[in-house]
Formats: sequence, structure tokens, C-alpha cells
Amino acid sequence: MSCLDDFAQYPPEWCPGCGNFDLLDCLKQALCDLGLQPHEIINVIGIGQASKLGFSLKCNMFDGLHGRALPVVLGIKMANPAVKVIATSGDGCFYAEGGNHFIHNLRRNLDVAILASDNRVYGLTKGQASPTSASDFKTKVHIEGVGALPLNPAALALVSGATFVARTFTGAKAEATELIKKALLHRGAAVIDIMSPCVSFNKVNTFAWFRQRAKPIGPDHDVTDLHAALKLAFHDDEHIPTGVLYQTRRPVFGDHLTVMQGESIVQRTLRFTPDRVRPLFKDFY
Amino acid sequence: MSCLDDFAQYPPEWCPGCGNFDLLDCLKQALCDLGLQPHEIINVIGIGQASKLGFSLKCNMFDGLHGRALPVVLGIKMANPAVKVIATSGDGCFYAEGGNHFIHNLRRNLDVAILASDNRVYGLTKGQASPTSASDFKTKVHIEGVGALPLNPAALALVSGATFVARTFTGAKAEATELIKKALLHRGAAVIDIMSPCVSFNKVNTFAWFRQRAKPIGPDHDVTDLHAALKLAFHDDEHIPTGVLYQTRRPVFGDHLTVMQGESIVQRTLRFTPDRVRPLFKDFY
Amino acid sequence: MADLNIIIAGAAGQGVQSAGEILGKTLLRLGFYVYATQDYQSRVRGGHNFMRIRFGDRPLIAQVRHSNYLLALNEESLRLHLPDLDPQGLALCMTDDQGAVDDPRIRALADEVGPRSARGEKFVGVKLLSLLFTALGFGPATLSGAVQAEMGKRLKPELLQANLEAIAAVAAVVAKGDVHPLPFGPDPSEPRMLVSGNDAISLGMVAGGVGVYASYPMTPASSIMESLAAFGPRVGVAVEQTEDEIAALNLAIGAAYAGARAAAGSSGAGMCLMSEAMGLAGITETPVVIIDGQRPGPAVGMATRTEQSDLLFLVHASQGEFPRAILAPADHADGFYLAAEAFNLAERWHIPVFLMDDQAYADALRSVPEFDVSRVKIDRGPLAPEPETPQVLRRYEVTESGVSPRAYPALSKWIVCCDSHEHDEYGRLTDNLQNRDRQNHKRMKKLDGIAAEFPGPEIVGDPDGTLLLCWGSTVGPVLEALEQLRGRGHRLGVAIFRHLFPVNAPKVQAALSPAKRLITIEMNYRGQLGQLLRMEAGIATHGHIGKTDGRGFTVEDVVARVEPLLGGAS
Amino acid sequence: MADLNIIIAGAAGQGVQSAGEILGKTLLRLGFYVYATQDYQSRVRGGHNFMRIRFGDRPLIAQVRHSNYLLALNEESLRLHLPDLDPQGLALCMTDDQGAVDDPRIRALADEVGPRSARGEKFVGVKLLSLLFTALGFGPATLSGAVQAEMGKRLKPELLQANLEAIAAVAAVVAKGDVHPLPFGPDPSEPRMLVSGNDAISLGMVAGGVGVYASYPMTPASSIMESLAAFGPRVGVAVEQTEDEIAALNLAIGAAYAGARAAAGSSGAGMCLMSEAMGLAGITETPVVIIDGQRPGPAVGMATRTEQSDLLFLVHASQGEFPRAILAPADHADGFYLAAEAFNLAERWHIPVFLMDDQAYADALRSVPEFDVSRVKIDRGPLAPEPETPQVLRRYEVTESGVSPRAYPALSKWIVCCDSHEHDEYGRLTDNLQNRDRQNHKRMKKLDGIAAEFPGPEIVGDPDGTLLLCWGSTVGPVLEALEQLRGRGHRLGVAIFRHLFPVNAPKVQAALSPAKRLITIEMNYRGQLGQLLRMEAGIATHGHIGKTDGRGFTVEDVVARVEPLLGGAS
Ligand SMILES: Cc1ncc(C[n+]2csc(CCOP(=O)(O)OP(=O)(O)O)c2C)c(N)n1
Ligand SMILES: Cc1ncc(C[n+]2csc(CCOP(=O)(O)OP(=O)(O)O)c2C)c(N)n1
Ligand code: SF4
Ligand code: SF4
Ligand SMILES: [Mg+2]
Ligand SMILES: [Mg+2]
Repeated sequence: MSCLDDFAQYPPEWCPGCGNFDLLDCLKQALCDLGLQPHEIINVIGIGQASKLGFSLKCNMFDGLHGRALPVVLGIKMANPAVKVIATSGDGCFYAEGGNHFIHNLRRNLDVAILASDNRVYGLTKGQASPTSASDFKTKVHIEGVGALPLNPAALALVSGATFVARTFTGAKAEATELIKKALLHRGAAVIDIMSPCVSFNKVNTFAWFRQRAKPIGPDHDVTDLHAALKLAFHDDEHIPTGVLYQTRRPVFGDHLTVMQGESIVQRTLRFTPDRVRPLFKDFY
Repeated sequence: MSCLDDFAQYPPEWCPGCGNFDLLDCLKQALCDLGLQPHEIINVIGIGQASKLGFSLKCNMFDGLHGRALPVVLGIKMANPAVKVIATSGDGCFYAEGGNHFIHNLRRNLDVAILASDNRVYGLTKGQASPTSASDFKTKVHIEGVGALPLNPAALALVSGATFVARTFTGAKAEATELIKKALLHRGAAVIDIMSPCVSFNKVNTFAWFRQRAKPIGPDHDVTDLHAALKLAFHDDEHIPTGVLYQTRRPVFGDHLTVMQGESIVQRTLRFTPDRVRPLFKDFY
Repeated sequence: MADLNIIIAGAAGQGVQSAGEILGKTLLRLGFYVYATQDYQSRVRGGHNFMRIRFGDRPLIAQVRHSNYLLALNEESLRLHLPDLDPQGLALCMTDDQGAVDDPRIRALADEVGPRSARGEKFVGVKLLSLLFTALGFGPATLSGAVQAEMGKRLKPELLQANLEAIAAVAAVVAKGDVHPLPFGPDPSEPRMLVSGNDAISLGMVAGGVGVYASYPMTPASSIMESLAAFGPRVGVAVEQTEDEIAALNLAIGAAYAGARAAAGSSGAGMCLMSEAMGLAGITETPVVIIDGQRPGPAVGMATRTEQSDLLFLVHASQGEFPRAILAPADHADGFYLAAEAFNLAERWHIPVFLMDDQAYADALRSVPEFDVSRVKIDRGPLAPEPETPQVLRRYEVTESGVSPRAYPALSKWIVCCDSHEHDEYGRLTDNLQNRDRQNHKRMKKLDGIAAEFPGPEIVGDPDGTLLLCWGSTVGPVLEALEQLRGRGHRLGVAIFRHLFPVNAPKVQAALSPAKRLITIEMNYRGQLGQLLRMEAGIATHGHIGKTDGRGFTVEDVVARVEPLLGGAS
Repeated sequence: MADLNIIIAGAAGQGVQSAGEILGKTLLRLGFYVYATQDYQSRVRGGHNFMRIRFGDRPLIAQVRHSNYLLALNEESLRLHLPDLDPQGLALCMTDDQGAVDDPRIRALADEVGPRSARGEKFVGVKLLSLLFTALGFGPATLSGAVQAEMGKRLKPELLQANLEAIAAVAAVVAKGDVHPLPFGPDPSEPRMLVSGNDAISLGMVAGGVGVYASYPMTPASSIMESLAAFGPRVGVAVEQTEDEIAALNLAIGAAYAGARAAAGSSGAGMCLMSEAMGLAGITETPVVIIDGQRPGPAVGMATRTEQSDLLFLVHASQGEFPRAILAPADHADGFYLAAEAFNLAERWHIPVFLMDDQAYADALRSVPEFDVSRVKIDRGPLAPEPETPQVLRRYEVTESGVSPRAYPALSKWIVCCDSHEHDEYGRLTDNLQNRDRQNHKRMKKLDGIAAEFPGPEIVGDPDGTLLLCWGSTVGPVLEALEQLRGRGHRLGVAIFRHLFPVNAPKVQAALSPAKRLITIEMNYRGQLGQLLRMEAGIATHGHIGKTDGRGFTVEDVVARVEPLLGGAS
């Protein structure tokens, strides 16, 4: 049985042509390339079409609430810092309902690979605008267009403190696979904004639209330069630079906490006894 | 009676020396300078020491939930776009509990003056770290220091789409007053990160600490240059540039919506009749 | 009195819904009464969806399982729905989709029938409809007219032409023996509209003066946001899709404070996220309407299914204690009138008012006579007379009723201060003991006033036998089952609750006291209406018929669950 | 049996709390029983705060209004608290703070007493304590020792010296006639600790194995986060202050999924924000403990005050239906044992378990014998035996009890899939009808199992007269009032509820059935415990004594509210 088969779970239920099929392929390939095993990793998913990827990837999975994948990851990493955790969901999940957790967990430099499948629309709930929809995007709710400035995921990630920020496109599978591997290997908060076409509800940002605009970042970009990365993040919409925008090193969440060193809390919990409270009593006499 | 007295309400209950006294003075002065009247404006406040300013400023006031001032403002502005609205609260309220509303209402370019009194600590709840506390800030909860990267309010505002971004210090009352006036005159989302000492719980970022570091931005800064503004936002902590970092023009929330043109919804509601539903019935035959 | 039931079934993306809508609209226009329900999965392509479209010569209020026609868009649909098909019924499908299914009731149509330009998936719906229309004796012109009316503008001319040609060609191949004249005729006595439950609510909100609506997409509530957005520019409703549900209710509260009639809506998860702001509306005494489109929980639960399990949550949601009101439409007309009335209630009492429905109701299409707009009265509640000079309003003046006159800020000389803390009469934060008790009591006593305004349950059938207690989407099937069961000699009645909270205990007790036995029948596990009545009015119920599989009751479901409890005809 | 009650009162920032703590600790170390409560406003400087410190020769469980000594740090404090001072009592203050208040019980001290180095505001607390200690007959050495022990390390040597000199100088000026030997002695029979309610809970959580705690600051729950953070490095608890309460409970659920014992805590507003995640714990069957430190609502309410008005909210919070358990400590020992037990309950049943307290309990200091750690047993619930090869766990296997063995992901070869949708036994999303009913039933039937484990209420006093039903912080004052009222010949009992939900109806009915009359006494408006019992066990109560002014019951309050209901001695 090939490694890719090891990760195969239930067949996906997306629309034919959905970008998430490619994302699933790339993720499986990346996991295999890195020699990871299904029972060693945890995929925390939100709610949306993208997050349904979780049911088609065999590995430990926690399917949380819409917008709330990252706090679950934080809890997992506090309990068991060594485990490799992926967070998979869509643009609405990470940036609308989950916007607050997104920025604060990047501040924490939470050690997680955030795979944000960005189709610039709400797929699962049938076509409402997402935070990344263009200002003139029209939907049943936004009959006169969205109006608001689209949220720039890469820029938001950069100013919030992500230590790895990349952008790619599901149509560029080799690049996407490589970036996912890099994100998985990165120690710290790694964000990939993965442009992914929704064939059913986004008739603007189609496969062809992305294909035409996605342009790999040139070799002269200094990935450690925050302001250079911010310039790339604020692309004009005719040219969307893909690849690693930024990578740096900073202590990850927990590095400065005594309790998170050594044996994990989960392991300690396996054999703690109530006696551990005794030394605390003396403070109260 | 002087104009400042017109705006006087209940005496503040802050600790002597709290930066919010200065903020209150500056705000009153700005309102007077602009010739505004207490019954014409609305101050929407959150929960925290800073937001208690609302009880000491006589004008229409809506005291909302911790973190939720801005959605209330959005509702007010949908109902009555002409009214001038101020949102006043602290760093915890705007950037922690309210972080999601902060970024999304800046995307909307909601027409509001956001006065964020930033003492880098939770004053009201007695000294926990706020999102803007330094990484090495120690509290009863963060006994080993905060760890996370402090949130950079100005940078976050800039990438989120604020059309006016400024920074000031309560110790620089003339500057603060001028900036508040500019924010009130600005049409769109105006954010002022107002550094304000908390004498009781922040023994690091004291009045003297801010005074020493706050340096007005030089005249050669181009306030329309986003990337220049971002550079100023990412100051090193020995030199904090104050003044207008960025100002631009973009349609404000509602400009593109038919229903928000002309007479306000509140006014229309004063004399609507149920008959307005009749024309819709024909769609259902 | 007679009716027929048609099932259209297929995968998501195959056009079940558009076929169903054309059928429903056509039947409506022919003068029949229509009732249609939707059963769909949370996916955009694939899986299994179906609609039940029932029509007849009298008002229909429920779905039935038993069907007379099946339009199967794929093999799975044949397999799944043949068991419910009448022995005399017909199952219509394309030859390719019949697969290995064999049944004398199947009529399979070859793709080749009709013009070359009308081959393949896209034409299956219209072809099967043509079979159906012919079998029903309507003739192809009826369908062609409907297709032209419904899709004429959306389709390219050549595509429309292909559709029309296919309709005619298919109609021609239907065997004479399969054409059965309808056993009943239309009732063209009055014009009728075809509205979903959520349409009824949306229209009622417009009649009730909604000015601002805020929501975050969530099934089954999203369609209200979409309808109001579509109506918005025509009637003056501003709709905002917020970043989350927390923002939605806070936004509505802000708009209501400013003087608009405002509402927020979502499903149960959204109610959780709105719950803190419910308390904000409570303590600031801001009139706001909150719509809960229920679906099965907990958590994400079953996104596209139905349940009535949020009742006790909404009775108690948010910390502390404050007055609120909860309404639930029992039919589509209720949806309209109660939605409009919700704003009056909110503004008369300065409270949050909940309107609860559920997916089975929200998505059910029903033919109804045009809503009577003249029945909608507007009561904006007490307003403070304009002062001479600007001054702070005694916004929380302690009054007999608990309601204190309000003013619209920045529209008057009043300075209006609202506070989320306990506050004095002017809206100033205080934690003074006596003030707290005064203000808390002022708020809480509104509950008595509201309850006193509320009617008890409506009793249909026998009040003094077994009484079935129900609300919302459950009412329709229960009422139709009632007819059948009483027809078989059972002494049975139904108590319909529309005003769920606060409970008018004396009226409820009076209405229920003649009954020998009280059985709740609800789409939930614990019998929440029964729990509520026990808690609020000391009423002991004697049993609960629960349903939690996510599918709305059919009439047959109700009969099957109720009859065994009745013993012999009583 | 005797005790004395001391009030220390002043503005925020004047040191009421530190004076109170020194006094409490000293009394503790002298071998007295101590009970102290805190009354403070939501501000850091100014306003009016006070502590009541009661001590005696037997265990004390409640605060009383009547006081024997008043230490007034400002004039307002004198005015406010003199009315409650015993005619024989003493009011101690500085001369400058006496203002215009005139009362023979006042003993004002001139600032000049003591060394020059000990003048001004900072020394008021210690000087008044010295007056008090002398009047109580303890002598200055006791206080000096306490000050050295408590503040020796924190104070600069010269400041400490000034304090000690001031103590001695002040002691010397107390009039002989003001010194009254204590009418009771200490009980040094066992060592005792002085813990607040939240201390007891925090320690119980540590004993119960908490590994991860997440919270966002909110009075009165913050002190649990602060204690656990302080304990953290010593005992291995990781504490995270999250960006909001939503994150806090989702975090705890993640940690619990990973295999830690995890909890989240807040006050009522936080419960609102956590409510969606409560349902997540419900449907994913993740064991998690949730602490609600109640305060008066709705919304922001009264930040530093107390109330017991979240009960029905937490019984029903979150959409849909799922099992949960709710515990409430009735005293400080309960706080320890129930907090530990909460984790067992959560892990035995794979449910969210709530521990409810309130500000009056959270902040009340009480002397208690050391908690008996050997009483804490650990039960981590059913675990799946390790498989041979990696494979997906049947995490939601349908079992008799409703509990399915779990495994810790990434610590075993099991692949553990948990799902917030309705799911099959392996955690795969499905909206299949039959599966839904199976899984929903599997979860809901846990409620029966949990209820069966739960004891009924504890009955103290007469079971067959009037029975006062209470829980949480109300229990202490009610029990002490019981003694008084029974002493006056009333036939009265108390029913103490610690296991609030699910209700073990048979046991509750049995315990309450002998009573002639049931009266709930709670810090809320509607009588929520009574409503719960009516709803869940059909128990009719006959009255409710509510208190909603934000201040915990004193013994006098209870007596004054209960006695009129009792008629003559019965
Ligand atoms: C609290 C809550 N609000 C709303 C929903 C409904 N909902 C589910 S997925 C979704 C948005 C999906 O958009 P996105 O995250 O972009 O994912 P996509 O389907 O586009 O991949 C929404 C609004 C929900 N499940 N929970
Ligand atoms: C939902 C909710 N969570 C927590 C609180 C408690 N709370 C009140 S103010 C505050 C933080 C105050 O910090 P900040 O916003 O920085 O204001 P400051 O007092 O420093 O001016 C907190 C946590 C609350 N009122 N509501
Ligand atoms: S609706 Fe869009 S995002 Fe969802 S499966 Fe279809 S193509 Fe993919
Ligand atoms: S605690 Fe800090 S923020 Fe609050 S009033 Fe005092 S100085 Fe100001
Ligand atoms: Mg999306
Ligand atoms: Mg602050």
C-alpha cells in the first residue's frame, strides 16, 4: 500500500472541479514526503467546504466549530507540544468568524501549519461573500456588491506575527505541495493562503483567473524582510505573487513557560496523583 | 457656561494620575473646538477603565459589552448615517475581545472615530496583560512573562483598511486634541492609538516611559503612503512616532447602498406604514 | 377533499429544487392549493435531495410520506422512494437512470426523445416534468408556459427553444393509459401566493417596519437575510452580513438604540454567540427582534435538517434575569403576522423578542391567500415628549408597567444614555443596593404585563380527551392527523402554542384543564414545551412524542405515533 | 459558643484588604475560627470597600451584619457602618477621618502618635489594627509578629521598622477601659488553613489533576486563573489567558481531546461566549470542566457583586440537547472536593461539567482543616485498549451506558476522530436518520446514568416542617439562621443542593416529601432552583426568598426574611 493510500479516508464530496481536491492531493503528498504517519499527526478543522477535507484525510482529526479551529490547536499544543498539528479551513472560517483567533495565535507564534483554502466566497452556505471577496463581488446578500475592502490574509498574518507566511494556488500543485512541506517543517505559526477556485459560487475568481495572476516570487526576494513581504502581500490584482513571503524565527508558544518544558502535560496526567496538591497547602497557613 | 462645562457629566473615578483624565480633557476640548453639541453626537463605549470616560462626558451614550463597541456603532450608522459617532475604550476591549470587529469595521471603512486608550494592561480587572503588553511583561497570570508578540495597533489598523491612523500620548495633550479633531473630521474609519499610563498596574509603561519615547513624526512623512506608514508603525520601542501615520479617502460604509442614501432609516421608520410590503407580494404569485 | 403528492428526487446540483419550484408555481397558478417541503444535504453537488410537492382542492398544511408520483433524477432516488409510492402511482425517470431497478410503476424515458439540442443532464428535469404534466392531464402547453414565465428571461433563446421542443416531444410519447384526469379540481376562488416559511417571516418583517437586519450566513436562517437583501432597495431595509453573529446582534441593538426597527437572525450556534448581547438588550431595554431558525444540535449538528430543541435555551439564554418574549409561528400566515407583531412587542416593552422557526417550516412552501396588511398595526411604544433644552433623558424611569419612555438619540434634544451595567434612572452606572432592586424589579415585572397580554394556546378538536401540545412546524402535520384520528372515532384535540414565553399561566391552565391527558409532540428529545409548562405553570404532562432524526413530521408519522397511545376509539 | 465581628472599611486603595488579610491570618494562627467576606466596588481608587472579619471558638460559615469593632479608614466608613455597630462596640479611626461624626463608641487616634517615620495614609491600617489588637487583649507583639511575617520580605527595612514602632506606640495609648478580654478562647485542636472559596476550588482542581486552564479575566472568576498560574510551575498546570472566552473553552476542549484534564472559567458573560463550545464538548463527548463565577446580570451587571442567577441558563445553554452535569459547592470543603470530582465526572461520562460559585463564595475567606487529599480518587474513565496497528477508533461506539472508550491521539496507535456534526461511530459526519437517533440517544441516556449516581439534597434540621431549599453561597447563612430559629422553637430544616443537574428525581422527592412547606432561598429573582425542581422532578415549592441587590445574605437577612413566614413557633 502506498503512503498516499495510508492517508486515504472517505471520498470527498466536493463539486467536480473544486480546488479542494488539489489541496487534498498536495497535503497527502506533503505528509508522505515528510514521512509522517496518520496516527502521529492531528488535523484540526473548522466548518466549511475546505474543512471537509478532514473527512478525506486519514489521521487524528478534531472537527471543531466554525471559526474556532485555532483555539483547539492551542489547547492541544499546551497538552502535547510535540505533536504536529495542522489546521485546515476556509477563508470565512479563519478570517471572518475566526479572525480574532487568527491574529492572536500568530502573536503567540503557535506552532501549527495553517492551511487556509481561500476561494473568496462561502462555499458551504452557498455563495455569500467572504472577507476576501472583492469589493465589487455580488451575491444574493450583497446585491449591490460587497463594498468593504477585501481582507488581505498575508498582510494580516505578517503584522500579526506569523513566522512563516506563504501564498499559493491549488492549480500550482508542485508549489503548493512544497509550501505545505515547508509550513509543516517550520517551527512556529505558519500560514499559507491557498487560493482555491469554487466552481459553483465564485464565477469571478475562477481557475483561469487565478492561473493568469499567480506568479511565483522571484529569487531576489529576502524572506526575512517584513516590509518587503508586506509589499508583496499588497499585490495589485493583476499579479499575485506566490511562494514564501516571509520566514523568521521566534520562540514558539510555550518556550518561555516552565510547565511546558520536558514531559508533556498529557504524559504527566497519565500518572499524576492528588498528592501533588499537598505542597501548596503551606501557603494557606 | 463654557462649552467644556456643557460636556461635563459625573466626576471620573479613575486613580489619581491615570492617563484617562487627560484623554477626557482632550476629547472635550476637541468637541468644543469643533462646535459640536452633546445631543448631536453619540459616544459608544466598551467595558474597561478607559470606557468609563463615557460617564464623565455628557452626550448621547451607549455603553455596550466588553469588546463590542464597534458593531453597535455600525448599527447606529446604518440607522442614522449622519450622526457623528465616537467609540471609546481600552486596548483589551478593542484588540483582544473586540479584535475581530476592529479589523472588519476598518475593512468597511465605518465612519467612526475610534479612541483606543492604550495602557498596555487591563486596568479595570486589576492588572492582567493586554494584547499590547510587552513580551516580557509580568503579571499575576503571566508570572513568567507574556511571551507573545505585542499586538501593533497601528499596523493592524493599516493593513485592515483604516483610512485614518494616528498615534499619540495622553501626556501630549495638544497633539492628542488635534488628532482627535482630525479623527472627528475624517470621513471614514479613524483610529487613534492613544498611549495612556495606568499608574496602578503598569509599572513599566509609565508616564515617564512614554514621555521619553513619544516623538512626533517629522514633516517629510507622506501620510498617503501605506508602506511608509507601516514602517512608522513598526517603531523600535525606544522611539515611538506620534501623529498621523496615514490618511486616505475611500467610500465609507453605506456609500454604495441604495437604502443608505437620502433620508435615514430612522427617519423613514418614523412614518412608515405596513403598506410598504404590498409591492413585494407580486413576486410570490 | 382530495390531493396528490409528488416527489422529485435526485442529487444536489441535478435541479431538484428548480423542477420543484416550477411545478409548485404552476400548480399554484392553476388554482390548486400547494404544500411543498425540501429535504436536502449539506453539499452542493451529489448526495441525495428531494422535494415533496402536494397539491389539492383545499388548504394543505403538512407533508405526507405516501406519494402518487415520483420524479427520480437518478437510480438512488428510485430505490429510496419507490417504497412510498402508491400502488397506482407512477415513477418517472430517464432510461439511463433506471439501472437495475425493476418495478411495473416505472416509466423510463429515453434521452433521445425530443430534439438533439435537448439531450443530457440539463434537460432531465424538464422532460420528467413534461411526463408528469401529461400524466396529470394538464397538457404540454401548461408546462411550456410555466417554463417561459419562470426561466424565459434567464435562458438563452436557443436553450429556451430546446426546452419547449423537448416538452412537446416528451408529452407525445406518454401512453394514454398513464394519463389520469385529476380526481379533483382547482379552487380559483381567490388568488394565492406561494411562500416559504422564511418568505412569510421576511414579508412580515417588512410589514412590521424592519429597517436594519444583521446576520451571518447559517442554514436555515440565511434565506431571510437573502430575501431582505433582495427587498432592501425597494422598501428601505438595510441588510448587513456581519463578520460573526456576535456583531450581528450588537449591530441590531445599535440600530434599535438609534431608532430603527432592527433584527438579527441565525440558527442555534448563532444564538449562542448572540447570547451575551441578548442580556445587553435586556439591561439596556433596547427593543430588538431575534430570529432563530432551528436545526438539530448540539454544535454544528445536522446543518440542513430540522429540530425544535432551542426552546429552553432561549427562555434562559444569557446570564442574569431579564424579560423577553418568544413567539413561534404555527403556519405561514402566523409567520407574517407574528413577525410584524414582534416589533410592536419589542418596542412596547423595550425587550428582546424571539421568533423561533425551524428548517421544516423555513423551507416549506405553501399557497396562502395574500396576507392582510390591514391587520398589521404599528405601535412604537412610549416616547418622551421633546424637552425645551438639551438634557439627559430619564431613560430608566421607574414606572408602573416597567417601561420608561424613550427618545431617539441625535434626533431630539434628549441626551439618551443606555448602560450595560446596572444603572440609575439616567443610565449612570451604579452598584447601589436599593437602586439595583428598583431597576431589576422594574425590568422583571414587565414579564407579568407581557404574559397578561398573551393568549393561551388555541385548541382545535376535542378539548376534553387527549390533547396534543405542539408548536411551530409540528402543528401542521398534527392538525391533519387530528382530522384522520377523530374520523376514526378518537376523542382528540390539539393545543397550539404561538406565544411561548412568558407563559400566561391562568389562560394555559384554563385551556388545558378540560383535557384528560396531555401529550407533547415536538421535534426534540426531552419535550421542552412540556418542561416549560411544568416550570412556568405547574402543568403536568403525561407523555412526550419526540422526533430527533432531523426530518419534519409527516402526517403518517404523527398518526403512527399518536394512535397507539389512544387505545381503542375513545 | 461565641464570636466577634470586625468591619474594616475604607476607599479602594486605602488598604482595607491588606489590613483584613493580616487580621485574618493572625486570628487563624492564634487558633480561632475565621470567616471573612469582601464587599468592594469595581474601581481601583476611591469609592467604598469593606471586609467583615468574624472569628470565634467554633467553625463559622456565614457573615453577620452586627459588628463589634469598626476600623474606619475614612469618614464615609464611619457613617455607613456605625449603625451596625454593637452598643458596646468600638469604632476606631484616625482623628482626621472622624470629621463631623460624633458617637461615644468612636476612638479617634491622632496621626502624631508613633514615630515621625510613621505618619500619613500608609500607616493608617497598621495603627488601627494596633488599636484593635490591644482592645482585644492580644497585645502589640502579636500584631508585630504578624506584620513581620506577612510583610517582612516585601517592605524596606526602614519601613518595617516604622510599622513596628507605630504598633507599639499606638498600643500604649489605648485606654484600659477599652481593653476587654475575649469572651472566648481559641480552639487549637487542629491546624487550619485560611482559604477563599476560589482558593478551595483552585486547590481542588490541582488535586483533581487539572493540566490546562484557560480563561479571560472576569470578576469574580479571575482569582482562579491567578492562583492556578501561581501554582502552575510547581505542580504542572499550564494556564493561558486567551484573547476571549470563546477561545478559552475551545482551548480547554482541545487540551482535553489531547488527553489533559482541562478546564475553562469565567463569569456569566463568559458563559454566553462559551456556550457554543459547550455544545461542542457535548457532541464530541469531550470531558471538560467549566467554572462559572456568578455575579449579577444581565450583561455587565454589577461587576464585583454576587448573584445566583445563571443556574437555568447553564442547565439549558447551547442549542440542541446533550448531557451535562452541574455542581455547586455549599462550603469551602465542597469547593475542594467537588472541583476534584468534576474532572472524574467529566472523564467518566465524557461530558462538560459545570462548577458554579458566586462572588460571595469566591471571595469569602474561611478557616478550614487541611483538605483530606486521600479522599480524592481519580477515575479517568474508559480507555480503548491499544490496537496492534494504527486504525481509526470507534470513538462513538454505541454502548449501554452511552460512554464509548476513548484514546489519546498521537499517544497511541488509535486514530481518534471527533466531530462537531452528527457523526457515525467512527466520527464521520453523516446525516443518516437512524444513525442520528442512535447517537443522540446514546448521548442523552447518559443523563439517566449520571442522575442515578447523584445524591439527593442533604437535609439539616427538621425534615418535616418548613424546609429551606438552597445552594452555593446561600447555604452558610441559612444554616446559621436555622440554628437561631430552631432555638426559638421553629420546626425548620434546610435542604442543601450540591448536585444540581441532572436531578435525581426519586431521591429529591424522597428527601423533600416529609416537609410541610418548601421555600427556596436564593440570590436570584425567580427562584431558579425551585423552577428546576418543578421542571425536572415535578416538585411544587411554596414560596421563594430572593435577594438580588448584589450583596450576599447575612445571617440576620435570612432570619428577617424567614421568620415572618413561620408564624408563631410551630
Ligand atoms: C457559528 C456558525 N456560524 C455559521 C455557520 C454556517 N457556516 C458554515 S461554513 C460557513 C462559511 C463557509 O465559508 P468558508 O469558511 O470560506 O469555507 P468554504 O465553504 O468556502 O470552503 C458558514 C457561514 C456555522 N456552522 N457556525
Ligand atoms: C465578556 C467579558 N469578558 C470580560 C470582562 C471583564 N473585563 C472588563 S474590562 C476588561 C479589560 C479591561 O482592559 P482594557 O480594555 O485594556 O481597559 P482598561 O481598563 O485597561 O482601560 C475585562 C477583561 C467583561 N466585562 N466582559
Ligand atoms: S461549492 Fe465551491 S467550495 Fe464547495 S465543493 Fe463546490 S466548488 Fe468546492
Ligand atoms: S487602574 Fe490604571 S487605568 Fe484604571 S483608573 Fe487606575 S490608573 Fe487608570
Ligand atoms: Mg471560502
Ligand atoms: Mg487597557
